[in-house]
Amino acid sequence: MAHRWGMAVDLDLCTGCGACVTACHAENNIPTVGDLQASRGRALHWMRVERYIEGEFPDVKTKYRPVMCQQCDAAPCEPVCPTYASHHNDEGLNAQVYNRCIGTRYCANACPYNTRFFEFFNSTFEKPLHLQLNPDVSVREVGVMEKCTFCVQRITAGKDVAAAAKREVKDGDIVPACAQTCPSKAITFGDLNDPESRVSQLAESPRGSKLLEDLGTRPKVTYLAGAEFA
Amino acid sequence: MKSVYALFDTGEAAQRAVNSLRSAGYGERDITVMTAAPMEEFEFSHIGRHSYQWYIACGGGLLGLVLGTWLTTYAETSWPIVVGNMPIVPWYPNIIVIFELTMLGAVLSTVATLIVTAGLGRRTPALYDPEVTSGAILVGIGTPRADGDVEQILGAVPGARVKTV
Amino acid sequence: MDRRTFIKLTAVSTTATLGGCSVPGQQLIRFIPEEELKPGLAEWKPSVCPLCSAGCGLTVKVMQADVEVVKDGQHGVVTRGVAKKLEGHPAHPVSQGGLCARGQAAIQVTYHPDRLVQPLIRRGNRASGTLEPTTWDQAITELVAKLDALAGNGHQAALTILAGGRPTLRRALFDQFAAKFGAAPTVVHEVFSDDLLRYANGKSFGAAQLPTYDLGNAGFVLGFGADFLGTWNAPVAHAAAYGRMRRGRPGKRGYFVQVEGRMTQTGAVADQWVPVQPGTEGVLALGIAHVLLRDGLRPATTGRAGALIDGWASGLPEYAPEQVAAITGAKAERIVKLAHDFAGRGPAVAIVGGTPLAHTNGLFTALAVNALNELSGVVGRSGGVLFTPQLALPVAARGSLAQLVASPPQLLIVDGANPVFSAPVAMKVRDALDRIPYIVSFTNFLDETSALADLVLPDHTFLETIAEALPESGSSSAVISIAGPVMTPLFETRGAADVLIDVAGKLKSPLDLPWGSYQEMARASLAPLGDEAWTTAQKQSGWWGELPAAATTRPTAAEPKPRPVRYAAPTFSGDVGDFPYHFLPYASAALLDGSLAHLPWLQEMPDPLTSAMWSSWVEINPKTAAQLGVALGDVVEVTSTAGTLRVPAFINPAMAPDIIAMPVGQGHHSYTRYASGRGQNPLEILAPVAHPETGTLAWAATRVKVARVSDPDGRLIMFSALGELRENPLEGETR
Amino acid sequence: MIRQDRLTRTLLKPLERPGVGWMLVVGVLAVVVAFGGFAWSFMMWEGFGLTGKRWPVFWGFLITNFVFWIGISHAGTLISAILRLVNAGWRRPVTRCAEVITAFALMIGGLFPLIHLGKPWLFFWLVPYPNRRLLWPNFRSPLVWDFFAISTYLTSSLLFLFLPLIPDFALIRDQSTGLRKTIYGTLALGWRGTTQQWHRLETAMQIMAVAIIPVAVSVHTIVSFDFSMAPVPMWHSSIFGPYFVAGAIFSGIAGLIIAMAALRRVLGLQEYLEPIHFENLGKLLLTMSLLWGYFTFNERLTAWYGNDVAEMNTFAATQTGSYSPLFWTMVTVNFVIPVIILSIRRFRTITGCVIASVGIVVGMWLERFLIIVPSLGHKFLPYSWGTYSPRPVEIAITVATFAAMALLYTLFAKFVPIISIWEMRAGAHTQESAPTRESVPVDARLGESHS
Repeated sequence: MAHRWGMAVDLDLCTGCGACVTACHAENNIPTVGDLQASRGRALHWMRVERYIEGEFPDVKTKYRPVMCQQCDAAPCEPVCPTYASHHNDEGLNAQVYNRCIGTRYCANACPYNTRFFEFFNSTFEKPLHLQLNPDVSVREVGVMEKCTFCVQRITAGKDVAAAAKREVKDGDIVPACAQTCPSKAITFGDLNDPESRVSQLAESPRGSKLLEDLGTRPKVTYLAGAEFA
Repeated sequence: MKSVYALFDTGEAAQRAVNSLRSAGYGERDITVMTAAPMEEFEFSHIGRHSYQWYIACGGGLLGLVLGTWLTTYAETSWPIVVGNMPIVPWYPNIIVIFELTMLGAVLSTVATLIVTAGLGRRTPALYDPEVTSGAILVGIGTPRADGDVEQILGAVPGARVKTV
Repeated sequence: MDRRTFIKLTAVSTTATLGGCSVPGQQLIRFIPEEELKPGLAEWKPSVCPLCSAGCGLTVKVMQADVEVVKDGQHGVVTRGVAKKLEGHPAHPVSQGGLCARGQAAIQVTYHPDRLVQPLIRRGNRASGTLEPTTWDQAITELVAKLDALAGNGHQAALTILAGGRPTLRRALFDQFAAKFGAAPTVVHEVFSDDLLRYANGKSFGAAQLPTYDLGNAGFVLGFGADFLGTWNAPVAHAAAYGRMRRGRPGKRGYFVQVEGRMTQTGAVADQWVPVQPGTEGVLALGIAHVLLRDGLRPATTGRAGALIDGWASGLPEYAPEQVAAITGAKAERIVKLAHDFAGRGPAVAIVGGTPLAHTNGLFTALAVNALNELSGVVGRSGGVLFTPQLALPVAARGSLAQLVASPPQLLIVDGANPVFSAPVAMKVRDALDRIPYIVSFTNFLDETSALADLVLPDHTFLETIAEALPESGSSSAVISIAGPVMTPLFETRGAADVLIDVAGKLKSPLDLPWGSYQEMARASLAPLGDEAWTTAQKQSGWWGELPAAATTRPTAAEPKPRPVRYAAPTFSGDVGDFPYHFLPYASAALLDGSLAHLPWLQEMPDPLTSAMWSSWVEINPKTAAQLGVALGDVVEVTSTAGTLRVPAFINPAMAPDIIAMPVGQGHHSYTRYASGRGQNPLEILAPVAHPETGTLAWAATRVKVARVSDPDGRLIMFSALGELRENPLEGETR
Repeated sequence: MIRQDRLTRTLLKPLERPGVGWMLVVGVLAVVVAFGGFAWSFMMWEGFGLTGKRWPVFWGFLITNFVFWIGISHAGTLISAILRLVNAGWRRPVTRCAEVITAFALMIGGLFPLIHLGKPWLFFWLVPYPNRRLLWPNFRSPLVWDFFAISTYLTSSLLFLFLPLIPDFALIRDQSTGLRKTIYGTLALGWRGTTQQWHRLETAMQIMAVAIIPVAVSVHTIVSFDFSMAPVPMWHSSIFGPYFVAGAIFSGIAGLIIAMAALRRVLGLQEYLEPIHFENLGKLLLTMSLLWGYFTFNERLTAWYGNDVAEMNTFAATQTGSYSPLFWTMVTVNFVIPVIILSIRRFRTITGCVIASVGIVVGMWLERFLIIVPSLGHKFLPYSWGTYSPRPVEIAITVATFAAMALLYTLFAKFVPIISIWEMRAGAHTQESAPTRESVPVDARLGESHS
């Protein structure tokens, strides 16, 4: 039975520490663009921690929400791509084929979550920083879109390992970088087609909701509400 | 056999010439009239009005439609990729492409028909006079009958400048 | 990276990207030569995160790579295992499989383009001279000569070792060296030092160390300004426990209240956020204690901690809710409600740390909270305050930075400390260093202090040598984080500890250090834990478990004469009239105290609150900003008794109107290409107010005034254009 | 015949050896265009980051120009097609200079989808060409629709422009010698002017006119699909199709009026481009201006009344927020001023029309900018909002396109009679000669009865 990868983020556990953000950079060869380009809005953060402050002092409430590609089942980013660089693979991931992308940036406009980023320049890794690059992930060249892949390289690796051991992929075998590093374990990853997996159970939780659900994008990331559901 | 023609300055004169050629037994096919612009208000301008251009255009359109339908469905099925939860052959988007190709078909076939039926693109044939484009009206017979009285018939019309080539 | 590798990478990822995409997948792969496709094989090795004193255990992903090496002038390319990614070690009691943003970036220390790759020696004097490359032999000869010179004319005490904050075996080795040589007490400097809390805990509980909070089993957590999920103490361990506290126990969700003047990253996730006047947190704690005693919610205690509070025995008459409300600014009924929740939702634990203890009355605050914990009955209990048993090590006497400045030594050995940046400018550390004839620095980077050194000895990074830390807290059982090298050194660097041992042996009168190498020393230190200890540690990034009594130490303060303390309003440098605002420097979520400002990932990580990258800023409450006519990004001038800064402003609703807050971390003058000349350092305008008891810096005891200077100058770089929200009727709303 | 000779003379005059002034103009324009080209190459070399694009506003000036120029292109072919079908006699002097605008505006506009690509050198992946890997473009993508629509429209517009040129080429052929004769002779395709040829030509033009109107409408509708297909606040709206088409014709006519006024002045065509033409186009422009106002109002009203949070954010940003100056400028120059000028007969002079048109061209450019940027900058998650401001390369390229338009137009007018001589003659006939011949059938004057 085909997998259907999904994620659950428990907003009651997120402490806004940003570990997931850095872990994502480390895992996926995401370049740092430097202050000038950052000031021009070219910083690449596949994973970001949104924070919203409501109310006025002294009655202030702050909320953190980690946002990454929601891997929508009805993804607006896919059909608009003229070259199929952005398409749906049969495990439900929004695959992005870098060497097929010609940089119309249409997908990024169509994405309601703004989780897609563009390589405005050829990324540079001052030596010896290049030694840290993850060989399982391509370094994107100038002019292509990129985004969270649910660490697809880890998914493939996980399946290889399971295959080598002649067994099915177990829940928890595969963990994306953000989920692995999260100190408070706010992020859960797994197979939504496996009713036993923690992620599918969390997806059923009464605390659960999808981001911008009413847009009909059918995201595969579930957000679990915080305090209000004590 | 040399072709004969006369140049006239007014439509009336040309019309008279055409009429007398007719009465001399020359038919639509034999008579050639050239003007610098359409002169709808004169009868002679109706020579060779009839054409199948509209039908051919529609045919071209149909061709485009078929081509468009084939192209889209073939391309989409030859390598089925799912995007945005849409069907592999999504008709709404395809209709747009099909429509454009239909219109393109119609337009191209029209132009093709024009070039062929109007005999464009050939080397300039014998029967022509540069004065035509500057306003003179040419009435002539490509291949006169042996008993060549065409000069007289045309010459009979006042203001006719008869020439043979 | 050459084209070939690039293609390889592309290829691999394309397979990855299209892994699931059956037929089309193969079609697309035709972009790349098939033979280029080979998956990377990884090996995982344990290590220890070096970036803060928490001592998280790591597991490091190691893969083969072509490394350009330079060995004695010879260039070459060698294929060898290099570290690729750090993860928290799942078995390690402190990291518990998690890792903070800073820990993730630690790997960039090893691969930093501006790393020092060979010893530097100063030619000429400090003013005009330059640091030039030299060989290790020369460097060590030089150092030995200097030490011999001191020893020669009996000035051993004119040697001082200046170290950073981490308690490690390496530190112990340095102490040994100092002791054996007869040097002056080692000076340990940290800007955000917790010594005051250690001191207070010594008085209250007889354990002069940072506590471990068993949040996982707590029902009610009351935080006093401690950013324990962000930058304070052992954030990863705290976060893991916090997770269990919130969602770890089916049907029971722990409740969390945070008390502070400016909302920290931790305060942001509290169920209730209770702002109080800076420096009055202790009063609130006692107010709650008062209600607990008054309403008989908790049995009165006669413990050591309570005894230190004036009026404890008589039920704290001076801390009735109304009085407390008057002092703290929190509503009386809210205090009562808090007290009842505190008692009702137990086990309830109070956490104090950071800013509240950085006021002049910090000791009172600490003792007050300690007393509250004692009253709560959670000291040493599940869901409460624990003290991690500590491995006994020979510890030398400690000196203070102030003493160092007052009487500069002849020879200074700096190891992992950068006081020129991380001490208030007003302490004049720099002048003191200028008066020191000779300075030696063990370091990876040329920071402000090393830049003044005469001899710079490039150290291995944590991945290239034994990585170790002695976690002071974060675990109920004793932990020694230690692991062997993960990869062979990239450059001609040497481990500081080994260099020191080497030097000790080369001296005219050699010091009899009992080990031939750092590794021997490390093994020896673990010996008391049994023969297996070392090998176990090598496998799992550390040793943890029951410490044999012989090997245990409980750092205690001098037995306190129980002189009860009472609340005294904090005093400040600069009076309210001229300097209307509290100045609150705080440890930056990404850059900590600035020691991490050289790591690009952290520089570009959006700040949790402001989303700022590559910049520094001051936070101003909207009301105050309105009064001052300051908008987001405007440049403001912050003036204290000690100096003036010009910084972009960030408008922060989550702080009191009379507070001006600013992150420490930027403002480096010399600290690699990524940090140098970027932003401002609040320590430059901090008044050098010290705690009378410990001599540590009271960094919240400075007042400032603020004036608008100009429109935005573009120095405040934000990932999110939060500023745009202001123009909008629907601020902050989402669908 | 004197009149015709004078007609020929005046209309062929511009084709004579160019003067210094013309050289100068062409030179200057060429330099500006060249600079734009340089800017683009520099951008490709250095990386797309030279533009002001940023997260999350990934489209800006370049796409604005794309929509704008495609819009301008709706002046010519569409207008002249409609006028041909309804057989408005006053169209005769206007059609060709209109159709030329279409051709060139399309070429320029069609360039932008390439310029704005991250990897322009791979633009051909948008084209459905047969290939071994079966890598066809994605026919679900509006950008691919664009490719089909624009190429169809461009092809038919060029042919639509060329066919009526044939008789005029023949005329020049007969009146010139040497190289000119050969060149124009070739272009004339051996045109003789036989009655058959005239009938075929006119029928062909009729068919083209019928075919090209739906194509033109589809083209700008599809351009609007580029936006309305995406779930972006204020984009995802069914009104966009007609809104864009109306706007396109609107800006197109404005562009046409400016071009005509220029030709009239520069080439001394006062006699043929008469006030009546501007008067009529002015009326048309007024209609479009009202139509545009109507659409804009509808679009805004539905957004405001629907009160969807995300849409209201964008709405507020344009109405009262940082984009409001641009927005209200647009409303003024697109609606207020044109309506005032054009609805008052006394103001509907050539000058009046030109003033209104210049305002409208600016206003319509702003409209496209205001459709694209504020929406992208105010999507659903406020944390990810952003702003956009252009950087030098984009500005250089934008300026260059206007220069390119002027340049191409100047060159065209130099080598081709900008007013269709034979159509003017055809018009002249019907005006002077009364129907005298009893032999003339009733339907002979069909379609030639008009004001």
